[in-house]
Amino acid sequence: MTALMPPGALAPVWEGDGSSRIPFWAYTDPDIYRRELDRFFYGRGHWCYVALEAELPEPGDYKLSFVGERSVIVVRDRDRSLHVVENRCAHRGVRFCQKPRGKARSFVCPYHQWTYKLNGDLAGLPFRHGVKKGDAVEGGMPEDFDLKQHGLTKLKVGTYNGLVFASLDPEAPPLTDYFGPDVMPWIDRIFNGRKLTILGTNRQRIPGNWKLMMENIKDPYHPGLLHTWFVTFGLWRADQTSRMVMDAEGRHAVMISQRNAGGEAKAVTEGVTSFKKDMALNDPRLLDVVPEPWWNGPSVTMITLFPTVIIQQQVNSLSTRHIVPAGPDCFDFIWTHFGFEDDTPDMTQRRLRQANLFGPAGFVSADDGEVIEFSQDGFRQTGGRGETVCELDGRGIAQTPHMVTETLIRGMYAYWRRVMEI
Amino acid sequence: MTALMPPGALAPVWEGDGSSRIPFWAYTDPDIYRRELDRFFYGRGHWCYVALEAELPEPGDYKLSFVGERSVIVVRDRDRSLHVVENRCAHRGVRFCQKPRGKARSFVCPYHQWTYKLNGDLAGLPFRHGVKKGDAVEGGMPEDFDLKQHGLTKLKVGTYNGLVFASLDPEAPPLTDYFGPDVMPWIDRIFNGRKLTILGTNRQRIPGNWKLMMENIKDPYHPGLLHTWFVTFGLWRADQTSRMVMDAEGRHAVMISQRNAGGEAKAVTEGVTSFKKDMALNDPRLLDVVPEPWWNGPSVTMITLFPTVIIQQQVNSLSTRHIVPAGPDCFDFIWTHFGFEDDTPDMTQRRLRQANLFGPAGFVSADDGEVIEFSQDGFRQTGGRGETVCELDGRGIAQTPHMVTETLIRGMYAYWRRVMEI
Amino acid sequence: MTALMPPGALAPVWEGDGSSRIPFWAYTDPDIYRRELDRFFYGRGHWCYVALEAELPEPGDYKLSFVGERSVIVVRDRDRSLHVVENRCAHRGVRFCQKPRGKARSFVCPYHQWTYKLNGDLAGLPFRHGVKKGDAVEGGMPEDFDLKQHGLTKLKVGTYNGLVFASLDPEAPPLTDYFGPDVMPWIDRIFNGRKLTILGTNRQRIPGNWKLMMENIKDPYHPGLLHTWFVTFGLWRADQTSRMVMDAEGRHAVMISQRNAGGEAKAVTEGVTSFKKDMALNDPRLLDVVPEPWWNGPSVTMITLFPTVIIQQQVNSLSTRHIVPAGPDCFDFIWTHFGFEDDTPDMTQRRLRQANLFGPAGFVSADDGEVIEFSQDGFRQTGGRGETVCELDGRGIAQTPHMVTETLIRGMYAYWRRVMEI
Amino acid sequence: MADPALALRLPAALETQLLVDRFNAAYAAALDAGNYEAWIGMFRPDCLYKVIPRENHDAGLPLCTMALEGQGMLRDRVYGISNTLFHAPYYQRHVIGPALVHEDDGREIRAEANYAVFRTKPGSVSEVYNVGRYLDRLVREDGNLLLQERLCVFDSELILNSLIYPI
Amino acid sequence: MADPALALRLPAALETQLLVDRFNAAYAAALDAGNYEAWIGMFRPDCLYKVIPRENHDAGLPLCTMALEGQGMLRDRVYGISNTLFHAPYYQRHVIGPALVHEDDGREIRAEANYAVFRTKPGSVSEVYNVGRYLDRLVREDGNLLLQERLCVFDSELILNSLIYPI
Amino acid sequence: MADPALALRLPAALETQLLVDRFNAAYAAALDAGNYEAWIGMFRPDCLYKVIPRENHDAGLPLCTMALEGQGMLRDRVYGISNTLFHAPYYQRHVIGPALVHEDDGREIRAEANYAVFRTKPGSVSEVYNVGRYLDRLVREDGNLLLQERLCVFDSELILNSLIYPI
Ligand code: FES
Ligand code: FES
Ligand code: FES
Ligand SMILES: [Fe+3]
Ligand SMILES: [Fe+3]
Ligand SMILES: [Fe+3]
Repeated sequence: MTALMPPGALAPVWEGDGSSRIPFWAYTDPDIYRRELDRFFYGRGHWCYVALEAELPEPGDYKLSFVGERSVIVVRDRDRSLHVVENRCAHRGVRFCQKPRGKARSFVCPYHQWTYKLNGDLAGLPFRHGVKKGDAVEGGMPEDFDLKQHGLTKLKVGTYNGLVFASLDPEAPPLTDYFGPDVMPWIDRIFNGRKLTILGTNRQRIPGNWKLMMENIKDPYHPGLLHTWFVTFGLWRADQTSRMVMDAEGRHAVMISQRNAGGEAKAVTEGVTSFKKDMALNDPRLLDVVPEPWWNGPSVTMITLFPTVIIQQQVNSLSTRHIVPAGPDCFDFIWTHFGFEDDTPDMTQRRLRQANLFGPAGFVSADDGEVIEFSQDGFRQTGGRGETVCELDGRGIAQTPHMVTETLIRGMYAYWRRVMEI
Repeated sequence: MTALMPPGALAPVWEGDGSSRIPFWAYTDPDIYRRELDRFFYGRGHWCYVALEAELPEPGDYKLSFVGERSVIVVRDRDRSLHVVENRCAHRGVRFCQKPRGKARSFVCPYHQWTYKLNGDLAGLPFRHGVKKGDAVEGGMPEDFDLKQHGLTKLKVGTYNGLVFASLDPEAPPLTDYFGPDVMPWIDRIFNGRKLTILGTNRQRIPGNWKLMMENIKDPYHPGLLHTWFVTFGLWRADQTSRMVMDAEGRHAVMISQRNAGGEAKAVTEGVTSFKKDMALNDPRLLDVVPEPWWNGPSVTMITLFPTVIIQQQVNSLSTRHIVPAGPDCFDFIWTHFGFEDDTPDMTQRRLRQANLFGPAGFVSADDGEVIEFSQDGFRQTGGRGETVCELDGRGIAQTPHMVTETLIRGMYAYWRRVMEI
Repeated sequence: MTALMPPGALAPVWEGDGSSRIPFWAYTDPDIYRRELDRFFYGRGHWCYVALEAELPEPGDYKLSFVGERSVIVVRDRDRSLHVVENRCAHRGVRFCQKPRGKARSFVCPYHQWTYKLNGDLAGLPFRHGVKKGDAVEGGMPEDFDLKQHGLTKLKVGTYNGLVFASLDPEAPPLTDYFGPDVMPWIDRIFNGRKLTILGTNRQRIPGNWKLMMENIKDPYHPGLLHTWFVTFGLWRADQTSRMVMDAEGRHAVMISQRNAGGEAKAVTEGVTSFKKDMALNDPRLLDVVPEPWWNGPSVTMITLFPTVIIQQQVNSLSTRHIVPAGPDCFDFIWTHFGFEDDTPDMTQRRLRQANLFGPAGFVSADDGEVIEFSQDGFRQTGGRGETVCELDGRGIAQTPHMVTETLIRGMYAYWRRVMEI
Repeated sequence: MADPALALRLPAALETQLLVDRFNAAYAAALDAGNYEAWIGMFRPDCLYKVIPRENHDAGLPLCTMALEGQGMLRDRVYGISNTLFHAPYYQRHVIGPALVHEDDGREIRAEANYAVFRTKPGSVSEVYNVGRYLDRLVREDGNLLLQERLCVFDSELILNSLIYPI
Repeated sequence: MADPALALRLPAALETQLLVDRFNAAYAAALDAGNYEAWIGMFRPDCLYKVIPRENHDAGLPLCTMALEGQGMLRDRVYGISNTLFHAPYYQRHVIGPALVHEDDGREIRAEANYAVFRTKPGSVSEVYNVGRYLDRLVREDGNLLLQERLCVFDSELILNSLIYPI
Repeated sequence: MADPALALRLPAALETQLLVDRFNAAYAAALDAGNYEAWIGMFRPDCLYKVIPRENHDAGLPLCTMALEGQGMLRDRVYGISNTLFHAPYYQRHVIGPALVHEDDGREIRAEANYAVFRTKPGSVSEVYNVGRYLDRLVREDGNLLLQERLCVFDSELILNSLIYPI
């Protein structure tokens, strides 16, 4: 591994063994970031989100996706199985696939036409046995050249009821073990095997460290304070019945809550400047919530599957949010909204209307991107010196039956320290 | 401190103990730059310019400014005192204030609504004592959580007749000691307590090292050579009576001179390509100079207050120029032009017309920005190897009764070497 | 020299002593890149392309060019000799010459008017002996100031039949020795002393390592596969008679071939997706090839003169391509197309029409830029871990009488390893 | 492409072109000045306003970045901009090319226009923010035009963090 | 500059302006949609289409980045784009200012217009790609305009790697 | 917004629009070609030309980046560009949207237009340099327009080092 002392930065020394004070350098240091790529995104025992099966209905369908900074191809083979291979030619490294989505019977690198099967095996290459000129043979690959040694990097593929994950670790555990028994029920609640319908994509580039987005969705403290709509209309606020769940490692989490009528309530609205007592929508269709049978109570579940994806149910809006890191201070954030095959046209329209709350322009998520950017600005301006304070509800880590807590963030950083050995 | 050997750069070794040859790496090395931030902009005993009082006339008025790379808020409290606090939330680091100017009664960070007084004290935060549910209390901050430990970074504030400076060093000396007895009279000459009128702002991003701008205004050699208007119209040239003053440390300086009739004069115009013998203005109003009583002689005083500001009187034009460093090879340069409360409309118009000489488009300063950019290009293209030669009028450092000298530059680098320990 | 361990990158250790597998870090590591600048572009015994003499017909004509990252001025003196001097003032480092082409009688740096002869000697500077005031003399340069010590950096100039090269090494060998006896005949074939006519320039910025362009033109394997026009119209394909020539060091090379009728030919078109059996031009003028007497056979010669230039004859199209490196992952690529003084108008028009095949939009070279970009993307996405496989026609290095080989690439990297001591 | 019959309809075509280009200039002026009330006033009560990635539009996927139906939703958006959405303020600058009028039946005009929007944050340089084309249905009302429908189909695959103001 | 006699010729000038601006809008729409057949159809059979660096144009040097003579060569280029030139796909977006009409003799129009082309690669931000001006000779044919000649003289000294599609 | 009475005044409005857009196109062509004599000729002798940061303009502060009164000062600026101001040469490229005409009393026209100026330095890529809007008072003189006043109110808070040529 590389030294952890970048030029001019302070040595990343984390005082004590707690996880309630996160040093700024954890968000700004380029070597820390590289180690995160190696240990989380590419590392032992981790799974990265790459697609929804519904994006690839037919044999031959492929899409480009990312595992960390690596471009990968997710493709459905003739036998309908899914492959995930790295988008990098074994000959001279070309990222050969450039069309973001399409159909393929094989992959041909344009530079010298090395040809790969959909599973990444090298099928053949021009002039491997040279070119006949009269009875002479010119060129060709060496005798000992072995096609099997020159395929594309193959990633292990894990699918679960329509979700597609990939891992560079052939020994990666089953997906269900990776998520763990505390989190799985909440995945099952949405992904119970029914067919999904893709509604579309939104993409944003957020100039902040990728962990800030994980934190944001492990932070039940902010929605009722930052987001006027949540506190005012009772979509998320501290006087609701809620639960904070995490897996045994503390890396994955689910924030679960049930909406209430909103409006004034001393304990949670007094002095909260974002609360707008008399606010009412000019067009209520923006928030025309209709409970769905499968909810079984909760109106919102925010699932963080470390390190790459957030799965959101917020009333009738459903989406996955893919985190694609791009350096210590930037990540791309790709939203895929979906519904279910048996949705009525009305329900589809409802999901689309409620989509106005989310994405880069969303009434309750545009500002998440903003505060993440300003956090990174704050870390940067000190040169990485300083620390955050995540001590709401103490300094410990525990499943928590309410939302007045930063325990999920502490849980994630405790895991982070173990894996990063910091 | 950090090692001073960035990857691939040469070790910054400064031969000898002089200051007349400045190695290029002093302008290009990122670790040198970081040390400059730590020792000058944020360091012991230094003051940084942040505003003019006239920008903040009323209680509650605030503006965003910079100390080095750090965003700070300059705000006037109810008791009319000025505070300078860092624009970074104590909770999770958010640079919370985004509107460049405005009125505030307190500062509320949007993310979780932690609320600060104008002096930076943390006034309170939501759910500090948890949320009552029935007779249970959910969450809240730990018993030992101490508001006093979680305020905004407070900077020491120094004001002098309308100038506002800030320091991260609580022990910073009085402003007048910082500037010293040689420089103070020249500050007093302009800032004698009379009220200022703000005329407006110009901003430019100059792709060069911040010190090059300090040098430029400590360099009496160039104006009569680079700037046609100066040599041709006698605004600044070597046949004038002038004085080069600096403080005891050699960090601050004043270039003082008195205009003459201009025109041909063998000693200072012969062979000077920028001198235009027959040049005359089509519209003389651009240079309709009217001496003001407070001048007491000098028609120009260029004051450099290390490391952040230049105060300029050039005939009837008055301005401060704020240096905001942005890496070793870039800085932002913010001009604030001003006049005096008792200016006649004619005088105001005169100052505005003469403003055509200055700023990013100025007849005698647009080219300063250009040569600074090309200097940095020159340093960069050698990979930081090479040195400048500042030996006009010898290699020593002294108050100097003429302008045929680079002594002020030598003075600044002698100080720089002492503080940087290089 | 600097350490070769950039923060976070793996130590550049090259396994074994071969040159058929190039580690990705050779293309991505900033310290490797800096050493390349020092040892190849600025280093002992190397020559860099800077211009064609035809660009500077008259005394006083100059153009700006680049040697590695250094801006240099190529200028023709009164005696018609050529000088190459670094575009960096000896006083304070200003890159003083900004107009890309022009006429000059001397060079004057605008900042303080230091004046240089066309050969780079410092001719004089203002106030060198101070300024007389009464009988006093103010300022001036020190007694021991020696003009001779403060000229511009002078580069050694080498010209050959219209080609202009420069070297920072005063001991650089004669150009003809540098290119060597195997390569010289192919330079002579085009540059035999006849006068050139400049047709114009094209410039592109290619986001890839500079060596990838050298490789591209040392790679006879790809043209018949990547470029439809080459394989379809028989401009370059493996069933032609061709030769791969290199100098004794393996750094320079020539790829020589003779066009054939094109069309179907099992050995070289079967399974080649870029081959278009039935393709015919709607306007044959695009490829209206007329053999020229001086060809003596070959219809194409691609000459790589390490490290900075490619000289191309492809049927009737002639050009030099100048490589200007800009970091490990980017270079600017400047095409100068030319013809000969005695070209008929028809031939000139023919060269211009065939120019549609080349340059940033060229039918057979736009895609070279693309694959270079995607190669760099591939190297980057692994963090520099991985290697290319250049083993077509074995792992050895030899002059080769056919094009089914990657031997020239292996030759270049064998030389690279010797000089880089890696 | 211009169609053969165009010449005959010239005076009418001139009027239409003037009205549409004027409208787009006024639209840009309103947004770039942050005059959102005026912006709302340029739509019909039952209007449709969508900002949609070209990627979705071309694939026939319905998801938008912003999808507002009727002036009520426009009003809710404007309230969000000024009262509920925390964001760093920024300037917008629209440069819109002359429109391409597809059809004008005397009442409704179908037209499109390419646009580029530049963003300037306080104390920063101007940057390319969002480029694309407007697909419009405009309706004449006493000599004015009002938007029945405006689709902003944008090329810019990555939004620079957030999109707060209308395009 | 507008010339004194302009006022007299106004109706004609209005028609010309409308035709040219319409044409440019349609030209942009065709290219930005990747509709290259339509693009070819906007030229005359014996047309001249050049994309040339301002550097060469100002120096009187003939070399172009793309130089196509006649619809046949345009067709060969389009075939190259779709079948022979390997490249990463990208969106183009043209924003073209109102044209400056220099002359209109009733049959042929000489005009110029400034343009900016923005490039967006899949999953990336939009960037300034190519800016310059069109120098045109347009010919009336049954109420339409067709390009006899279009010179795209571009300022952008460095092309961002490659230039695949027409400007 | 277009005003109700517009329809009635159409022919006049068309003429005004044509004149203003033509004028802006000619203005752009003159500056982008570095033809500063032509630029001076597009102003009235007692003109006012200002390049002012939007920040100052909105705050009612008078400071400009460039503030020239009368053709004499324009001439002094042009002399500065060509003879006294050392700078690296660069290309400018103006893309100006169709103008929004506010008023035309037959003699004087009040109009505004959004613009984007792109800068290209020798051997470099094109970059967004200055974006903003023109606030104009134009006067008819024998069929031509001349600028009585042009305010270039620019958004771009940070000028990319220096601003040498007029906007
Ligand atoms: S690089 Fe892919 S085939 Fe050669
Ligand atoms: S980050 Fe400021 S309140 Fe939480
Ligand atoms: S820097 Fe060149 S003369 Fe001073
Ligand atoms: Fe949120
Ligand atoms: Fe100066
Ligand atoms: Fe090639």
